[in-house]
Amino acid sequence: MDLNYTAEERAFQQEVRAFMKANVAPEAAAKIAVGTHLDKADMDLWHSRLNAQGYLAGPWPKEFGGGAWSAVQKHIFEEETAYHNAPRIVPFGVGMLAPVLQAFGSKEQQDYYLPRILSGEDWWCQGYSEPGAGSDLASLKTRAVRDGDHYIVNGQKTWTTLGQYANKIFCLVRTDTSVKQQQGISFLLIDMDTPGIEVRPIILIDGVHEVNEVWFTDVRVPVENLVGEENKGWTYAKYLLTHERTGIAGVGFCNAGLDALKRVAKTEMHHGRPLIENPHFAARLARIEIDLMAMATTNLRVVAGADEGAAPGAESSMLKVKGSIIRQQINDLARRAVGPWAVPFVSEDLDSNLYHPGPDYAAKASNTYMNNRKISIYGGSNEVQRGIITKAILGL
Amino acid sequence: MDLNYTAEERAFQQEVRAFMKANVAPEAAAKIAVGTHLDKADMDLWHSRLNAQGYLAGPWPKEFGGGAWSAVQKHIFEEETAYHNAPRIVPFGVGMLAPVLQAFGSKEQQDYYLPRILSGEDWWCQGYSEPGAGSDLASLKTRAVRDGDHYIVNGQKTWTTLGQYANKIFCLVRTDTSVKQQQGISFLLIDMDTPGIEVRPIILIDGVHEVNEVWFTDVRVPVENLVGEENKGWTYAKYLLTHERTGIAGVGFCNAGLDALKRVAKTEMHHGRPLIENPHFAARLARIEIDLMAMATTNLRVVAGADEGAAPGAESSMLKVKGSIIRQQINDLARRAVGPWAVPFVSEDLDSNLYHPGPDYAAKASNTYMNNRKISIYGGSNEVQRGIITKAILGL
Amino acid sequence: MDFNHTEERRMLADSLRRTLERGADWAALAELGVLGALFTEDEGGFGGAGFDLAVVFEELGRAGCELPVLEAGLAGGLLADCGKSDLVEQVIAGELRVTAAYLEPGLRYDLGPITTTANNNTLTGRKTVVTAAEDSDLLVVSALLDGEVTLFSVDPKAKGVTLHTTPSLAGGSTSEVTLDAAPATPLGGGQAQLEARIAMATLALCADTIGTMDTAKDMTLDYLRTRTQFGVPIGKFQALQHRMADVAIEIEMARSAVINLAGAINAEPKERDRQTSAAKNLIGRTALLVAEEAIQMHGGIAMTEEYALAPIARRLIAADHRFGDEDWHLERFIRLSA
Amino acid sequence: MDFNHTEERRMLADSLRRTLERGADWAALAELGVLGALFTEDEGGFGGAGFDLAVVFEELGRAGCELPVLEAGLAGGLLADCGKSDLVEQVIAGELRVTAAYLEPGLRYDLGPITTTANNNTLTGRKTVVTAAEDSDLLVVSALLDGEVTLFSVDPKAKGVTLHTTPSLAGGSTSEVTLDAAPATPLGGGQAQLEARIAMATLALCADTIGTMDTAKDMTLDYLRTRTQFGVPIGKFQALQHRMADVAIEIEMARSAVINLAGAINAEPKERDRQTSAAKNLIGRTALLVAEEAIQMHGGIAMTEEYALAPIARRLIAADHRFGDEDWHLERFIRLSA
Repeated sequence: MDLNYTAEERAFQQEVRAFMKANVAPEAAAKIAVGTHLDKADMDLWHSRLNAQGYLAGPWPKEFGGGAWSAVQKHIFEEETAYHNAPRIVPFGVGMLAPVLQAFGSKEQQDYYLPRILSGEDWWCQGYSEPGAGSDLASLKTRAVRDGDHYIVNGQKTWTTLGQYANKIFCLVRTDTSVKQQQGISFLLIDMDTPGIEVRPIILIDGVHEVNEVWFTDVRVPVENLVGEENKGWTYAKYLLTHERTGIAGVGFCNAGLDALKRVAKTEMHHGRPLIENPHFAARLARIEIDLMAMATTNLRVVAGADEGAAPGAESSMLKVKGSIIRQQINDLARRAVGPWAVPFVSEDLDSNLYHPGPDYAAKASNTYMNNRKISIYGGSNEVQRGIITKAILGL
Repeated sequence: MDLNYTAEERAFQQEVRAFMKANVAPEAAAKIAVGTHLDKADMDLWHSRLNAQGYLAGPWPKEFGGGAWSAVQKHIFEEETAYHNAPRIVPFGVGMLAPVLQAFGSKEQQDYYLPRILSGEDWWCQGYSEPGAGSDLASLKTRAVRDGDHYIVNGQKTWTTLGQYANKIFCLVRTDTSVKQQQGISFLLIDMDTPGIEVRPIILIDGVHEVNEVWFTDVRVPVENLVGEENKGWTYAKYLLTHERTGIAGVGFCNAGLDALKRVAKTEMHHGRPLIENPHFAARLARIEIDLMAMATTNLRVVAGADEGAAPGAESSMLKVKGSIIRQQINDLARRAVGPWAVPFVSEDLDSNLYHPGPDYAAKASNTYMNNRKISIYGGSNEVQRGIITKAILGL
Repeated sequence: MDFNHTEERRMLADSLRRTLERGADWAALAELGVLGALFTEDEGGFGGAGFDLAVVFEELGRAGCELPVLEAGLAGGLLADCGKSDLVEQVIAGELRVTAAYLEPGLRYDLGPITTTANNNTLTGRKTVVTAAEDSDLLVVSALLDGEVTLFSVDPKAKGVTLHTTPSLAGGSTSEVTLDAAPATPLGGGQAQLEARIAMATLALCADTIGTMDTAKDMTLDYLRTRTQFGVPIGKFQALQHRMADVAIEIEMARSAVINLAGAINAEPKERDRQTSAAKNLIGRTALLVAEEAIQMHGGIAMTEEYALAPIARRLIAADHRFGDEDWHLERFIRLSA
Repeated sequence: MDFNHTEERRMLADSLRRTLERGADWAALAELGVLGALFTEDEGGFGGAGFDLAVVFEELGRAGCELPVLEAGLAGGLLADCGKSDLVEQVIAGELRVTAAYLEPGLRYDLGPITTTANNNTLTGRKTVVTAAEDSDLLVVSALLDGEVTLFSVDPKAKGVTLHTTPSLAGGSTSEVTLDAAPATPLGGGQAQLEARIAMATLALCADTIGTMDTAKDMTLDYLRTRTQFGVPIGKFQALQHRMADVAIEIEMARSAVINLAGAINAEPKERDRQTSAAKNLIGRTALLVAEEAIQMHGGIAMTEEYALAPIARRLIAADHRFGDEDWHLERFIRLSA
């Protein structure tokens, strides 16, 4: 039992830390610190800097030019990212499509797409969710019908994050309606410029344009854009869901959020004393910190287990549930901390000409609280996760 | 909208209050104040004093010699009972069997049994629950087979409260196994002296003998002891469950418990100051008090509704759930309040030669906490109540 | 004991509900008598009791109405306290829009110590989170006059008054008001009037939140009945059923807390404030539960601006940030219970 | 980073578990080396690290063992601190039963200010909630000597020592110890040693509680799988499934808190105590949840003394009343985090 990183891991941590210090753009860090959304230029810049350093492909296998990072290395990278208020890597190409192509794509697909992901030439978005499906992802209805060398795609995808920036979308589509739901699904790569695709913004509860609907009307997709075998798409999609989810608890975000919250609570005054000295506030803060200390170690246990070959299946579900709760509690307390300043509610997209009248740290407290209610919903709601735990861990 | 009692109700309240002051035995009140169980003599004494005053039959209809109390009057009586640390009326005869006999019993049964209930000549206990049934009461298996002028009863009842003192038991028994569960059940009155009946104590988690198992082996019960019609027993049992449950929230107990808790918290010291001044303790106390203030009014709303003719069906379920939670929270906080004194764990039945080394108010804190975990289980667990709310109020 | 509203109040509630369903403007509310219901007969209205407020604001919350009725009651009430019956009359008629500016930066939810100061019938200072100031004809402003809190009326369009306005989390608008030797008319009144009227406004907000929670609950129940997942309506999932049962229970408890407060709103200040804090604390806890459960049970759709739950959820959260939050009131309840 | 226990610790845990399943007495534990595992090599043992305690006590809790191993570690550790290696040797061999008497009435969970006073090698005062004193050969007692907290050994059978013994909520026995000029031998040592050993004992109790929670959870899962209601195993009811999922999650978090504490138990006092308070607070909250949910999901059967859950549930509740409860540790965590 040893709770410390190995010498190699500490060296890696130092290297990442030095990179972060030298490369995180102060403007982006300032936005992240207060919860302002990044714009495309911020994300592109970070993507290219990470790529130049080789970090973008860090988790990729060596045969694809990656760094074959261990789960601990990935964890360290995520930790440092959050600690330095660095941007998150936009995950759809690098972290989601690439592993699928590496495992199931053809040599041609790998050779063509993987370099373009790293270079940023392609910006991928994800076409999984559909309006009627929700947690029941496999009930998807978007059809792809073979027509010579093409599939003809019709249907609608939703919750397509940052789809407004994407030139490519990977989609789950139904290619066989005669079989059970999970069968008959295929994994298609689609060019967003193809005629018949329409992207419509969805404005979220904090007034921000972050996700989209994507409509497909007779969209012709070349058959060579099929990944793996027809009707096996569900297997490929599940591969991602049961694999490599060590970052799911969001410990880094929680640590950064809690640090920021403490600074706010030392500044805000309550009955003439710093808020952090108020016993009721301090009790809320302390309970969250104690929970977070325990969750961080739980996360490390799963990370270390992954490096020993244990597949973090249902343990990921535990981290997802508890991680989302703690993160949302931090957001909740951050909103409480700013008191009446939580009332002015300025959305950077809808009210871009307005500024929040309170202190900088208060500007996005309500927005972030409202926006992050999504964490316990997306990627399999906490209810779905509890169902997984029930079956896989409790055996009920 | 008027939150005050009417002049008549206030007069009744004054009358009950005067009665309590004059009649509650100080020894019994002292036991109740600290959570010690009453013995049979305490209960018998209270029964006879209530009967002498006419309060025992207070809620009964006038034609049976009762006072035809309104729901508000019943509520006032329960409030004063709790406030004065008076014993609760043992409900099985007066409050449970009597209304069934009054509604469904024969003239002979009414004439014979009702006076004996009031006089205390008969001590009734309840034979509803069975070991395998739990919340699924209707799955009961105790059989009663007709044999000439008798039923032959075989089976087992459990959770029979104070059955060790009873000379009579009213039972739900299965008289027809060929029909659906709720049908085929009959309501039988059985003499505890009948050969073939065995009462076995169940010792509870706080070491107290409060409930029993009752075993029936070829017990012969005269057919005239059937209440109402054969196979209609479920209807009679349900009549009680959907009727007259305004006291279910236990507001009186909660008020008395909270008052006692405040006195303890003013006496116990924490870091050299009265515990009640500790902000964390005070916060727990205040939240419970605020909840209780709201529950008390919710209870009154249901009580007042009952007097206007509204049948408090699923509203009773809300009161049961919230009432049990608040009462258990008070017990929990009372246990916390006594600190290390909660560790010495003396059961009056198992360790009757021992006394608790701490202050009087600490002697039963753990026992009461453990014992009252039952409140959210018995009489339809909180899970069953939520199911009722789901169907009857939410329409899901 | 009687938990039924009077016939008059029930009728007002019914017609207010119907009017709001059609979409009401300020004139319609005034015409309906909603503004008059906020004031006693002595003040020129025909209501003004705790249960008048409870009935009116529950409907406004249920409909998600963003018109500044609460502000009319609060600022208008202060005008009434100062004997400005002519102005109150205009408020009731819907002709004069008023709001109160009493909160200052750095004080969190405390009413003092304020620093805005009166000098030769001008005010200098800064007031924060002033609801609906932008649309108001008159601000009732608290300021120090010879060291005592005193109320003043200020024309928001006057020189020396600067409004910085943004949307409010609750809906409507909220403003920072900067006063730089702004012309002001002394009204009289002071801390005691302000505290009493804030208690009444807190009751109004609590009642509003009850209506808002009812709507959130009803929308969620509708969604649970119609949304299917894995082939069945999600309302058939027992885990959700039991959570909704708890939501329903807590709303009923909160409703009772508002009844308690409405009955105590004219009690002596200590008891009034103790009941106010009890109700506001419980409302704060319950509104959070209802907002978060409504969003979670809806799932993704609840996160979108397009779906009608978004402003309702924000309104529930925003309520905790006005007139003192859950913890602020818990502390005060503890203090007043000692 | 490595979250696996050493081979030696795993072997000890395995054989301890098997031994406890057969039903172990004090001699069997001593023979197995369980008592030696509580002490470092310097002290005459072969363990004594945080993770030695974690491994041993998790098994003791899992089995519901009521033997006073924790007391041997606490009092024996104090003897070791005072250089009484001959006594420690006897403790490890299982020949000398010891417990510590340090808590006094009226102090709640605080270690001071105590009033028991030493005078000419006698002690006078009152110690409370002393676990297993009845079966002990030697008490390690804290008392004031020239105003300083000092440790003494006291023979519980000596004149001037009165034990008032009752069952403990945790199982086993607990005593009030009255000292009336009771003969005592000064050991040296004082407040710092006491605090360090109490921190270690708190770790032991936390680990014990993890094992106890595991048992409560396993029993509940077994019950959910086998108990049928309305024709199906109650474990098929989704409302219970989701609550059990939360129980399982919280136990894993609490397990991590104990790992954190085991890793920090030899840190400097402030960090050690901060981690101790973090773990004990979380264990307190989690044990309450697990005990209450285990009882509720079992239903009536859980309320009976006959069914095996009763002592387990009591043990979980009792843990919060030793070495400081949830709130006491929350306060200390806040203080030490500032």
